[in-house]
Amino acid sequence: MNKHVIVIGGGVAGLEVAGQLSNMGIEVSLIEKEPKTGGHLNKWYKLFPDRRNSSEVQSYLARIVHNNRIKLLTNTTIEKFKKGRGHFYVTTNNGEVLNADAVIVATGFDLFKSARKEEYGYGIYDNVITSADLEEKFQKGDIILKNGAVPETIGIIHCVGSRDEKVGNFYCSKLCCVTAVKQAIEIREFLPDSKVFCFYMDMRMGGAFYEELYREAQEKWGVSFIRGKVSEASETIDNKLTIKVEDTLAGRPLKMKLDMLVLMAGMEMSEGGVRVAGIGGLKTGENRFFAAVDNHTGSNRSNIEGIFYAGTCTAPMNITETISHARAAVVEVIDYLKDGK
Amino acid sequence: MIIDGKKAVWKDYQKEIADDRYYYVRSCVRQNFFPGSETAFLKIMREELNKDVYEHPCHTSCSGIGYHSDIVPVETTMTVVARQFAIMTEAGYENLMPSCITSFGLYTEILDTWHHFPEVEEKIRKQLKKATGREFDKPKNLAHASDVIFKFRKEIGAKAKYKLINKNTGEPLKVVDHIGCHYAKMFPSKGIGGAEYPYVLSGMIEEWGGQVIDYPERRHCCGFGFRQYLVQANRGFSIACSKEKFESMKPFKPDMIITNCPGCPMFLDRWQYVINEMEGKRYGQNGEGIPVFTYEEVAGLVLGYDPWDLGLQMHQTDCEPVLDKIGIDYSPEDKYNLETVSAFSKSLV
Amino acid sequence: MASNKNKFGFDISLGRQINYDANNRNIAEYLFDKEPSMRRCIECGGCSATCTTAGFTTFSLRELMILIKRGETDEVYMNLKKCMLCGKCTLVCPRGVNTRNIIVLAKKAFQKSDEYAI
Amino acid sequence: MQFDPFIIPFNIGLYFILIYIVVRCVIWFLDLSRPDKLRLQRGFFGIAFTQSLKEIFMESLIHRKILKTNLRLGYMHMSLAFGWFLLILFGTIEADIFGAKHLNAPYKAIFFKFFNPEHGRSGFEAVYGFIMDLILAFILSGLLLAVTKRVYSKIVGMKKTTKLKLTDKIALTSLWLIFPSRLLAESFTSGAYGTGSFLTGTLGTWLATFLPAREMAYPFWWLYSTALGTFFILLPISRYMHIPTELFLIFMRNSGIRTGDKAGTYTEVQTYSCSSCGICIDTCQLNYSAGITNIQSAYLMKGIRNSYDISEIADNCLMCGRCDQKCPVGIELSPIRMIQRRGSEAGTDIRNIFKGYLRSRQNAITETIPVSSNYKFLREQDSEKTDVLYFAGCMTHLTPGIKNSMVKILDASGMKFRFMDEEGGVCCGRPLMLAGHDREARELINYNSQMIWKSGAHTLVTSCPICYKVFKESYYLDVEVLHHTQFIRRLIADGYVKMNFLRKRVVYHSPCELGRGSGIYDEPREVLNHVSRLEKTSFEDAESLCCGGSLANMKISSRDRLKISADAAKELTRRNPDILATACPLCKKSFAAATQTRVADISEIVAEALNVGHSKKVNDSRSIILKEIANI
Repeated sequence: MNKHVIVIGGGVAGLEVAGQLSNMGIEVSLIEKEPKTGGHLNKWYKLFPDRRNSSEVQSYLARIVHNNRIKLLTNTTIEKFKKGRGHFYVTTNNGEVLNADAVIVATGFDLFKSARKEEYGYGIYDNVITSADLEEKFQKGDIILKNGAVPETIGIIHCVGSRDEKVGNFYCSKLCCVTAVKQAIEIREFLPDSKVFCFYMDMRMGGAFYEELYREAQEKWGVSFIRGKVSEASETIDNKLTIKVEDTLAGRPLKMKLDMLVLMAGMEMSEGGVRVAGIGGLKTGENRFFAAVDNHTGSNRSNIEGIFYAGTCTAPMNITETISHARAAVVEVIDYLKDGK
Repeated sequence: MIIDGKKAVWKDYQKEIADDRYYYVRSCVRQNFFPGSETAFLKIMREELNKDVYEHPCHTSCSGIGYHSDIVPVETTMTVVARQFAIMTEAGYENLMPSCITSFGLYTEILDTWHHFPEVEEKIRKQLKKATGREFDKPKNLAHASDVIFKFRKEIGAKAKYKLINKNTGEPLKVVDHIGCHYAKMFPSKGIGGAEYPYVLSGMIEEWGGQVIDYPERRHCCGFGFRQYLVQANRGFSIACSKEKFESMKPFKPDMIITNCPGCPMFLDRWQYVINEMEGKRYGQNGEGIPVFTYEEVAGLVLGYDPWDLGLQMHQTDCEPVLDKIGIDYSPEDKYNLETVSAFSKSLV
Repeated sequence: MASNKNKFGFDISLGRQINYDANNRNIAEYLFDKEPSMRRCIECGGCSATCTTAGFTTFSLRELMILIKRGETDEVYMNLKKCMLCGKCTLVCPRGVNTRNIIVLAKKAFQKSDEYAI
Repeated sequence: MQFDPFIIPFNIGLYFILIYIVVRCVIWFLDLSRPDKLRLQRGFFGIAFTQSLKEIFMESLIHRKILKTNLRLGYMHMSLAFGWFLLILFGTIEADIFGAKHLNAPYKAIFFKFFNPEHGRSGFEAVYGFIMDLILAFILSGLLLAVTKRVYSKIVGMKKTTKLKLTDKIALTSLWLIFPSRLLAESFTSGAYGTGSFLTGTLGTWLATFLPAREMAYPFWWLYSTALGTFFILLPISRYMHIPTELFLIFMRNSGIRTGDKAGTYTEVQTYSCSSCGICIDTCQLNYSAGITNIQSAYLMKGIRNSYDISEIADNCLMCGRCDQKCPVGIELSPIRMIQRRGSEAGTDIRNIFKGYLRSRQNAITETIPVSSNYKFLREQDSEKTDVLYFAGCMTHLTPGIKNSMVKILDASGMKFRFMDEEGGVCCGRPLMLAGHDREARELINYNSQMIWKSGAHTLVTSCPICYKVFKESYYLDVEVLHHTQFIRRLIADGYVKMNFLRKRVVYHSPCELGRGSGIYDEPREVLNHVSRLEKTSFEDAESLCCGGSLANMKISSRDRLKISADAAKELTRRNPDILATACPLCKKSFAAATQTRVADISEIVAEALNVGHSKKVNDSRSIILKEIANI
């Protein structure tokens, strides 16, 4: 098939789509705004639930780019977008105009900017970090406080930026719970003398083997789970953090001191995605993610014929789901290229 | 603490404050609590900053205490507030500057309600017309008096006779700022610096040489809480709130507390006395209490006003330790001399 | 110093807040050590729902276990004794927590600790 | 003068142990309660004496029970015990007949060969020597098994063997050395003098061909004597104390002394009578299903003897009673365990070896000051008058099928009955007792007794064997207590209910508390036989397995419970029955989770088989008939 498809976004979904299409002999241009492909995964240490090293999946994705004749455009964003008679004309920031038969949007997600939850003091208190910061610490292998000391008590706050009307996000990011459990275990592995507390609203262990991981965290790693939304954090005179939460199952407010606070930042529609939606006239939902035409049978199809979605630009997904969704997008594109015109 | 992070937050919460021609609305309770504050404020505004501040003898309580105590229905409160607006309109002013935090919060809340529900505004207009025959324009600018002082903090700083610095050690005084709950907790965007890290008093403290103390219970209510205090049986909650704050700030060894609300200085001041009576506990250094000031009092002190003219003798927790630290010249024997005080008040009329 | 409540007509209220750092969690540590299955509790309340004793009085093993874990043990001891040890809770627990042993051990721990010894 | 220095170790050991045992027996006797003293005196001078002698012969020497359970293990024990006994007996006779004097000091018999090396040449002497050699060979064959058992326990048909402490190891080594050293000593002596029978003679002659037999013999006589002496000295602090203690135990038991619920001489004698044979380990389901191998009764006994902290051991037991049934010494293992549970936590391990010679007793119950009631919240309740009172029990509320079936059966019987705990009742108290909390249990017992008494019922029926046992044994009730299997059997027998026959193949699992615990085996089987095709399993009556659900175990994890349930269910359903029947809600719940076979309580099967249209009509004389049934 002598066709050309543009894939916007070089994260997990974009790479998978590009690889699969390229394997089928379709010419693919992959546009990535960063200098490097791989997306958020590059910063991740291990993956839940089996705590496999993320580099294994990274290298799987890297091989796609190397093995195929994919035209890779890094440091590239989209400036203009035009549709005309079954053809798409995409102008990049470098002034290049690409001509394609179909477009796949795989702009992914941005992590919720935790500073927006001012009461937790991210960016203000020395030892409040996000889940992403913690992954970087894991990669470096040193879980230390700002003053270089080793933390003894670490609190993990679930649902930061998710299920929170106050920041405009009604939805559940669905992966933060299991990430919290995974990170709690990893903290305990790195720091066997530490105590880890997870503050959750609900434990949403919906995926395969998530519940088992949760159980392991409790039983083997002694992680404490306290049900309640942390309302505020403050820095104490000895440079610790004191948090207030209701222990809803005890029915009593609780306060405790922690050395470090990890915020489980939720997933939001990426800024790049918002731009693409604006430029391309693509519909977004109330949750600001791209709205597919049919949530059940057409979650890859956009409101514009010939433009398809892949991955977390439509909703929070884990890597397994992202790759499945990307492969589904490939089927949609092939169908479209065969019959659509 | 990462100060740059705080500054970034402060940047997000800027607010427009009118330059001149203020319609000043006094607080109903402050004149009993700390009568020198509003007097000093007017003196600073008019004489130091040469601003046009108008006040009208017919303005009443905004009924906020009644509203927050679940005694006065919201429509009544709105009509009372509408009358304040009408008086302002009649006097030809547009910039409303309440002295009270609860009033400020209430005005903000009512204006926001009217914004979202114009039909309510219409109804109130009709009611006001029917009851008093008055009509009103909504204020163009609504700023709390402390916002205005914040706006002119540099000007005041430039004229300052004293700085919030310990003259013996040269160290800045450690100052706890306490913001009234109704200032920004309901509408964070209406407060300078927002609700989490309010900057309105911190800005003054920094400008006048002090060091701001950020302690864990900084968000906590002073304990006034209207219903909590008004019913005697509930006062245990009220005092427990203040105690929680004192316990939390104590390790930071604060030299003074500064507030911008009518109730807060009252309760932070008086409860220190009561706690000491009940439990024999004091929270300041050398077995003293922590002196509590209003921002107007602090501005007056900085400008070199006589402490007794500012009404500091009305404080139950002695403020002399701070006066001594700053090196303010005062005469201890005149503390309760009514003649000198009344002379100051008369000088303003 | 004696309370001066009468002087003012009120007293300083004691909060209900759990001060986690100030609490002693020796009993929880003892239980975690002797009956590690306690760690698996997800506070579902199955135990309290089936409880024989709960048919007669206020008694919630779920709540008592939480309070023990938080170190709020003052009210736990007197409540623990209400248990009849019938074992229904162990049978219904979805996480296989050995609830009966926890109660027996907790009673023992309370008796051992100086604070609660009779 | 027949004396040689090498006999000194033996003599020291022998006289030490004889004096020690006598002193200890006297102390034990003095420590008995007055009634038990009388019992023992009566037993010693009555018929029980011959019975005891017979038992000592059968059990302590022949080891009949072990032989019945495990032939090879029994042979091992028998060869050592009975063989040694014969050796001593024949040796003494030999010394008395052939020695220089009659009535000799014991060492003369033991070391007869040394002092009479020329003995055994004449015909009669040779025959006698042959017998002695035969006995020695008998012992040695057992010893060979014992050594192999240590190294590889499966040889004697056992999966696990007991783990030993140091003194036990030394004692064991000296025991093992006794007979080989005797063999070699006698052989060398025989070789040197050309005497000895088929064993010592042959071996001696052969050894003498390449070794200086006369010189070699002497060190082995020393070794023989030292081994004996060491063994005797270590006896009180090793498990071999069971050899003398068991004799005392047999007399006590045959005099009618029982364990009871408090520690005393009898429990102490029992703990010392345990030979650590390991049969309890082998029979324990915690061992072979869940791989828990350190809590069995042998370890409990050892722990008590050595004053270890055994609270973990004491609490980690299903109390199924299988080991009680199997114990060859007849130790009342479960009651002793219960005493341990009731007692306070034990002290420290004994580090000073000499303390082992002193007495070690089970911890006495810590007398807590009876603080105010734990169950004040239980309000007094009025009870409606009735004839039959049905108490489902806590667990039955988790198996509603059972209580619904019972209600159906009771309704069909036309009897006037009341459901005592329809809305959930007060626990019977046995779970508390099983945890050692007797005082608390007594409170619940009193409360329930009041309820039962007020109801005016003459029959109390319960569905739960745990409740049944405690109603029967620990309540002082003037009503007849029946398990529902007994009650149903009576209803059928007296025609109160008519049954259809279910064409179902059923196997019956006898619940521990009902079967071994309360001795009720026949009624459940008769009921099942009446309504279905009851088939036999390999685990009938006292051999019955535990379902794993037992409340008595405070420690076991739910996973291990499931392993036990699964193994037991697998064994019971080996021939693919239609129904695995039981008579206990806990057994039902345990098995239901562990097998695909349908698990049903007898009451459920009966309710299914109930011929509803055909029950006796209710009449006014009913309660009179019932009173007759109840025999009150």
